[in-house]
Amino acid sequence: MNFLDLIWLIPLIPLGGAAAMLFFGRRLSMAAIRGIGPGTVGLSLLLSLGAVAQLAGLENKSHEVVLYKWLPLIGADWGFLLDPLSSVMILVVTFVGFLIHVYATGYMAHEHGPHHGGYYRFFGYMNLFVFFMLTLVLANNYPLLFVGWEGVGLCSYLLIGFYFHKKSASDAANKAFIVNRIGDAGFILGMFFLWTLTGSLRFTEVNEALASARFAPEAGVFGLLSLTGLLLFVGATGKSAQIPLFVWLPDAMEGPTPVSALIHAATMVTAGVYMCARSNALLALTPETSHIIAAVGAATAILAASIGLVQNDIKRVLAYSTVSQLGYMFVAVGVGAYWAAIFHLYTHAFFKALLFLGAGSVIHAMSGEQDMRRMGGLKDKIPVTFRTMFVASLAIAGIPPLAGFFSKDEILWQAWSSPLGAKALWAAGWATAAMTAFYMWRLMFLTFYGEGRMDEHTRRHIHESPRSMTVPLTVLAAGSVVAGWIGMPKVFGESGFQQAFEHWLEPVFEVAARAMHGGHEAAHHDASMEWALMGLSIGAAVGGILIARHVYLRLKEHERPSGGALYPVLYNKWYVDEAYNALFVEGLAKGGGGAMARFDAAVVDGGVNGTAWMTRLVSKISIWYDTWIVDGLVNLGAFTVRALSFPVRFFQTGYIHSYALMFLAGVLAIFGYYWWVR
Amino acid sequence: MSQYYTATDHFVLLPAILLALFGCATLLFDFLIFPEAKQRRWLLVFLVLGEAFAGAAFWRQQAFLLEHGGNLTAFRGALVIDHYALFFHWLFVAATLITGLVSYRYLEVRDEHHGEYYGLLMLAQTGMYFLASGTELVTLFVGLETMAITFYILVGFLRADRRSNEAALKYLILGSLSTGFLAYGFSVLYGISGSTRLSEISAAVAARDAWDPVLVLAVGTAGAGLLFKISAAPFHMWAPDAYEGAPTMITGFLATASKAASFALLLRLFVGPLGPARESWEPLLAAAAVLSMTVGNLAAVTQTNTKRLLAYSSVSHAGYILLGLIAGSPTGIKGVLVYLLVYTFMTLGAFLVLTSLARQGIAGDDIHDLRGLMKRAPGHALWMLVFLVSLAGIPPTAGFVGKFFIFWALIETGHYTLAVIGAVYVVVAIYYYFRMVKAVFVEPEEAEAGPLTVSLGTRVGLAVTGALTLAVGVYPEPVLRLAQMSISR
Amino acid sequence: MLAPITTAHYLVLSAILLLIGVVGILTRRNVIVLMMSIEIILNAVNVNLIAFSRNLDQLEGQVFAIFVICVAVAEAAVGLGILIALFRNKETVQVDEIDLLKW
Amino acid sequence: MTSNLLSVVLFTPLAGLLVLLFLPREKTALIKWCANLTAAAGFLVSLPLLWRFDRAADGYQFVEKKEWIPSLGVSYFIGIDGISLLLVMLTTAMGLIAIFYSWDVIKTREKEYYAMFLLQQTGMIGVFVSLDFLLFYIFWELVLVPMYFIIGVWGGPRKLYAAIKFFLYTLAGGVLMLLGILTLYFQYAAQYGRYTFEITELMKLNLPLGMQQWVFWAFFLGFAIKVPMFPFHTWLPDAHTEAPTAGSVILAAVLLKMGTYGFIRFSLPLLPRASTDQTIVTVLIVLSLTGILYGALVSLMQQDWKKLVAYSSVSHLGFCTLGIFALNEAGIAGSVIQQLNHGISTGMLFLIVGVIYERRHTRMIAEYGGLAHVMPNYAIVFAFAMLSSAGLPLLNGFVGEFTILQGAFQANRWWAALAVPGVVFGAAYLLWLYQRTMLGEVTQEKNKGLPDLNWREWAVFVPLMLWALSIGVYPKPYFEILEKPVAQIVHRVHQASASVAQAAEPAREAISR
Amino acid sequence: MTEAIFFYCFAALAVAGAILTVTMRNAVHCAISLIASLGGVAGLYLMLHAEFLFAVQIVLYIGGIMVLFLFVIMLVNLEAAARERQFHRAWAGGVLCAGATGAVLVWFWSRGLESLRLPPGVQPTPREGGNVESLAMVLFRDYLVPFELASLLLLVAIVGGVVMAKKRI
Repeated sequence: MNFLDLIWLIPLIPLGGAAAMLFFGRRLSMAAIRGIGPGTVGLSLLLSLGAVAQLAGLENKSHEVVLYKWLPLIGADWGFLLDPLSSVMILVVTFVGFLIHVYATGYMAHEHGPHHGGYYRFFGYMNLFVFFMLTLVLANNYPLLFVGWEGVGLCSYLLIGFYFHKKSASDAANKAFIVNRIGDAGFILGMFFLWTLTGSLRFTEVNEALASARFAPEAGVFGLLSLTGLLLFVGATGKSAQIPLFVWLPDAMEGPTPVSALIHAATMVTAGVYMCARSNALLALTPETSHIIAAVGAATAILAASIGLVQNDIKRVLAYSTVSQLGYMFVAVGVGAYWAAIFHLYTHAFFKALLFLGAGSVIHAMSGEQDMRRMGGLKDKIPVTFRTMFVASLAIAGIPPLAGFFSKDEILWQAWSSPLGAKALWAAGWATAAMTAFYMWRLMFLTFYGEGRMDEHTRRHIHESPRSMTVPLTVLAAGSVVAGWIGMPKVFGESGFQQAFEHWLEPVFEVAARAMHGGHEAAHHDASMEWALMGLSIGAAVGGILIARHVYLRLKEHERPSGGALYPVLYNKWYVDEAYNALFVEGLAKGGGGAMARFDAAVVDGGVNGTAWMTRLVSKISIWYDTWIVDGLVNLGAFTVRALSFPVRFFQTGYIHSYALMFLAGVLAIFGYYWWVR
Repeated sequence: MSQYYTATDHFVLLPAILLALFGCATLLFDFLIFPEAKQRRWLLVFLVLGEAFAGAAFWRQQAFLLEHGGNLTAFRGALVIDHYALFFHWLFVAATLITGLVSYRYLEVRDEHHGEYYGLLMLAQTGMYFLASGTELVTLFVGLETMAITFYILVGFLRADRRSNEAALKYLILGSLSTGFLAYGFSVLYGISGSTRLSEISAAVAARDAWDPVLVLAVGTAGAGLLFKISAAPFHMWAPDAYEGAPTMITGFLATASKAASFALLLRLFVGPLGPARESWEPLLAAAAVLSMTVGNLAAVTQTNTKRLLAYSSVSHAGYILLGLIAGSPTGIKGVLVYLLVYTFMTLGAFLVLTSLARQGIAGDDIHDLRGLMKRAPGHALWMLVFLVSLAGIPPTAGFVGKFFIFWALIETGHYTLAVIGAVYVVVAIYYYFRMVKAVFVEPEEAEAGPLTVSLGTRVGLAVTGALTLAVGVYPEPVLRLAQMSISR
Repeated sequence: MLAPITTAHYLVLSAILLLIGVVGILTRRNVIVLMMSIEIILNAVNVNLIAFSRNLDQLEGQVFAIFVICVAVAEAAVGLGILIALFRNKETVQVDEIDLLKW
Repeated sequence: MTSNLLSVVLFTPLAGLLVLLFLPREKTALIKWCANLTAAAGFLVSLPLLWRFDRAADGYQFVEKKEWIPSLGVSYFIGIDGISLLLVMLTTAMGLIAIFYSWDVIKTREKEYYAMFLLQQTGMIGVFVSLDFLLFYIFWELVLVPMYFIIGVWGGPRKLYAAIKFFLYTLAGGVLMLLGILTLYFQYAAQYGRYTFEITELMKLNLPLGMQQWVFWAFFLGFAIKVPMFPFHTWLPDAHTEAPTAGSVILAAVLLKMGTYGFIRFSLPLLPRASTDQTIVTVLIVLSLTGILYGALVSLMQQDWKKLVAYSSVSHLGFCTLGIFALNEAGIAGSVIQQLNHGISTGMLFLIVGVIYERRHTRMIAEYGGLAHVMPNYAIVFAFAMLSSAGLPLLNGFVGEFTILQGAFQANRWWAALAVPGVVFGAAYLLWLYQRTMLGEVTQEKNKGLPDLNWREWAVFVPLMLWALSIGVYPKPYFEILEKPVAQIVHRVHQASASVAQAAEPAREAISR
Repeated sequence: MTEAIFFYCFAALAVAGAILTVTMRNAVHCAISLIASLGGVAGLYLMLHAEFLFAVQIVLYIGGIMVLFLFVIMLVNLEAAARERQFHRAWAGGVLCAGATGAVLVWFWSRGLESLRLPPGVQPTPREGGNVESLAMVLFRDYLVPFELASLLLLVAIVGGVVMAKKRI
């Protein structure tokens, strides 16, 4: 059976599930939904495995299936491309997706009920998401990728706003969608540029064109290619929550925890990274843009991590951690280590999904409590959750030999050594690593160690989650341990297995590699330096953990360092939202005058609503213009006609005299005219 | 004797004779045998017969012309029968018939139903006959006066109604004033040409410079008189008052037949003898046309009396028709004829609907009287819609065809500005016509509104005018042919 | 001493008469006087016509004048009739009191 | 093709109207049946056009030509190409839906109501099939009257103001357009010695640029007011807001398209040099872009649900005109498809407003909130319509917008760059509307226990949703239908401008030397 | 010479009568002075060798119309009217306007006179049968139509007078 020609089924199966549940969900039994939801994803997983296995058999390592022409004028087909890159992505998506679906069957159980059809709705959306995500990663051209891109955005909108009766939820949903739209604007323009430059939007053709001699690397100049790359990256910043568009992700935690795990940690948010990796041939030609990407990535990483240090909402900590890890990936992209970016994406999928699911399990146990300050001492009460999260925390902190260590270390090393790299980038990465270790273990200690700080009622109800939830945790934990072993640094010795990941992806990035050849080789001569850096990063991780342990385990509440002036800054997320407020709201409020009051509602929270507020102010003005100028003129015309009507009629006095006078005036006018002309 | 009254003369004059005879017969029989108002309906028979015979006579003339081509002059060039004249004759026949047929119910309601009415209608038509066919100043003058005086009487026919008296008086005095000026102009024309025949006058005029002072005197005074008759601004002041006071159907007759006849004369003069002087009078007429459209449309916008409203609108229509004459090209003249034709039918129709609104002691000429007409009489309402839409000049109704020609002629002759002005005023016109539409269809019914006073005549008249208004709009070909034929000499 | 009388004199005279008639119409309030003024105007026209016919040594002008007189007569008759009808309803002959119809 | 299928399509509604007129006004059920059957028939007879239409053929198909007013050179000359085909199908389909929806919405003066609708159907189809300019104009004006009544009689509180405003605006444009038409008419006579209104003939004219520009502006007024383009748009919100639901549906779905269609069918091919003229194109583009952003911004602020949708139309139509005056295949094809999409999506949105209006009799957004709890199906349909209007991929809106943007980008990168924010705002105001009406808790007591969609409403929405989805997923056939005619128009336009360029060439050399 | 004297006398009579007509307070006086004016004009006709018209003027106008006028004046009692203000408020405007018209007329005449080739008093060609008969020839040969039409006009006038004036028809 040839799976390669069936790859179009991989996204379609979940779509079927989604359709089934959204249309007939109300008639389906809970069991049926439990079956369909994860079932369809599992099926896609199997198909993907089969397909990837067969792909390994091909020597050109890429296979396309074109269903039909979709947008003829721009040459966008409804076609799928399976190559190493997309194969990694589909495996991650289907595998993690499958586990999270299984987990959700348990987690969302209480959503089921006659009046509140949340359960089928949830799985419907989730399956729909999987469909779009798979379309995104399997697409063989940018427009189709964009279909998935928008689709996942839609699903994220639907799922963030899942509890739509909560204002905060629907606000967050809107925020997410609109911020993403801003990114998309850049993406669309980027596509058009790419299209005009290369004459196609099909990945293979685009890469060929870029590889051809027509395009020289724009070293030191910011030309069209660089602009194109930048525009695409703008799209990525929207999806992958980078500066300046990251504000939506923390709010997105309004959604159910499995959603956070699947969409806002493992898969969707990494779409930006994937897209940049897809465009590697382009980015390789545009060092300027690459620098910008790396810088933004590093900045985001540090910023988010520092915010993560002090958050008390368990899910928010993880959210900021996600943002910062994404920053990592973009650093990798920026320095041209695309495979490293994908590698980190892949490992991150495991442990971050695990962390979220674990957090979900904790929240489940704490009957909805999310504030870590009211937790503690859960270690024995929910052992499975504890152990799995323990592993995950080690992994994300970068403790060898867990998955996180290898991917993160590779990125750091590339930041240091790649021709596009820079010591500063490395430093940023290193600092982030330390902070990551600290806030993750702060989370662990606050949650699981010490004595419980929750009230009696909750304490009594604490219980381990059902197996439907714990099993996925365990599997993911295992993943977090071993996932990294296929991407070891060459200094660990080279073998088909140890660098399997890099080799597997090579064909995809060879164009890029050719564009900036020599980078890797040059770096690897200096093994000792690599060892040293490795040591430093391990040190950072361990140090972070130990500090966290000291502060949150040894010291009592009051003894803990306040963090001085920095604490409020961090706690208030560097005042970014407030900054947006100040920029868009306060500034305009001065101009906007009294209108301010009306829009308080719209101003409550920063960034996007701020912009929204600004736009509404503008539109307010334009409405005024509409009614008073445009319409005004017309009505003025009508008014003048009416107004003129009366004087004209006023001549009609009803007196024969005035009529005769008018007659004579007419005669005079006639002769006057002649007299005047002659 | 025969040399004074040849067979040709007879053939040409016959319709007028018939009309006059039947008119007198009506008067006579009215005195003799119809003491009761109800019975006087029978006098309609005379009207119909008269028109039938006259029509037959016209038909024979038309047939003759079609056969032999050219045209028939009689009485040493005092009268002429050409397609141009016949076009108007047919118009008059139709207008008079319709007016007569639909009037009786109205007159009975206003209890002023007298036989003289029908007689006068026909005598008025006789006057019009000479206006359309006359080619000699005296004939034209006397014809014009015959028509005018008849109209003074008809306007004042509701003797018990003060508004009617007043209208008649105003119309008479102002009319006479204009007649004075017209006559003065004619006298000057006679002075410079030494003859009253248009052919010789045109020779004399052609011999003179367009800006010759004496010629200017003639054109100025006579022009003023004529513009008065077609109620073009600034000589329109009589129109709204006369229209409002007159019996509604007479208003219709006045607005259509009288206007058409006066235009017949206007064209005969300005295209014929005064043609050579075009450069001097064209700007004047243009000014008058623009002024008419302005005054008519603007004044109508806020008018609440439907008859006055239509009066003002007729002023603006006069402006449009003048535009055709200003363009002067064959298209333009054709446009004038077509416009007059469609204008006649749609205006008559509109007044016809208003007529049926009259109730005991109520003229029914306020815009409120139209309210809820759709409920009271859907048939009337729909026809009214047709007429108003046509008056507004929206396709596919006859009104559009007329405006189309005018605009076409203007653009053809490069009068772009005039065309744009005309176009803009079309929009203004929509505004007030649709105030009536609004009243008819949208606004709620008046509480005390009784049933309409509808008669067989009204139904027939409505059917005819409405059908024609629509038909000409949808398939104007025959009318265009007719118009084409009329201007081909 | 006195210049020979030419048609010009008659034309001027007629102009003056016309003028007076117009003044009458424009200034008097009495309907009857208005009608008389009209008669004056028509007379002015007649003077014109006769003068011309004399000058051209023709008779058409005189004929025309006859018809003008006819018209004047007819107008006077009808006008007076209308006046009576009006007077029956509204006891006035002052034209500026006759203003039911306006605007 | 000598079949007179097209005439059948054109006059079916009229025939139904005649039957309708003879039905007694009391028998409302009978009248409704008559109207619905006629509309259905109208739709069915238009279906054969689809499969008998030859996508490969150049020029017009189903052409019929009969003398009508020979002495003016006016003929009954109809025929369609791909562009008209799509719009005719849209007209028949939306007509059926609108009439069907009105079944138990309109409870007063049904006879007149349906009569007006059928008359309007004929008028609109006529506009799209006429190949004779005067015939076109007649249908164009004919459409006004029924719409005036539909708004003025069955409309909302300020219906009279809205109706007359609609009428005056569009008529003013129309009359000036007529002057433009006559100018062409006369010029043709001057050059070829005979009078005709057939656009196929008029295309042979080559006029000096100056005159083309004047005529273009005359046409522009007619079309731009109808579209409506930015400064002329103010009649639209009023008309839409006051019109009865079905009225707004037809108004949005079909009537506005008459303007854009006019640009494509007449302005571009008949006045190629004017429509490639730099200043004119710039002005048109600037207006379109303004319209896009302006409409979006204004709709952000609306408190009135229906007005919001109305203003969104201004924005969408801005995209259409932008595409047209990109003057390339992608732009024009995209524009036509977007016109179709706008018909479907905005039609749906208006129907959605209508559904809730029938239940609550208010359009104020503040009156609602949390409806998704009460009317889940309604919420789903609304979400669908919203997304298709916001241009989400896989739904119709995206195909049109994306192709238009592509065309604009080809023509000038900045145009696309400036138009793209429109997409963002598009999402913004719709999502915000959705949040305020559907999401959150049910605030108003009155909103509790509103009935969800009934079968008739389902029957109206489902086909539209399917249509939207089909265009989004498989737009190929539409592009195929449009390929030929669009190519011809573009070719014609650029040929003309090229000839001008050649004329200008020597001059440029002279300068360069 | 004598002709001139006569002319000025008649002209003076006509003008004076006319002026009085439009200025007298009592309508009867107006009528009388109108008669005078018409008489003056009649005299001028005589000087212009239009004897027939002279007769018509005297008989028809002065004998017919003026009587009619007087009847009406008697019918509608004018004491009230006579006691009222005679001139319209805006009379000045009227006079001004009329004056302007007159000025214009004279101005144009003065400019155009010579183009009319008006020789001083030529003797009329003596026609056999004198003015009346020759006039009759013209009237009944060339102007037959208007003549017949005029009869119709008068008929209309009669009917109109009756219809308007009679209380109950």
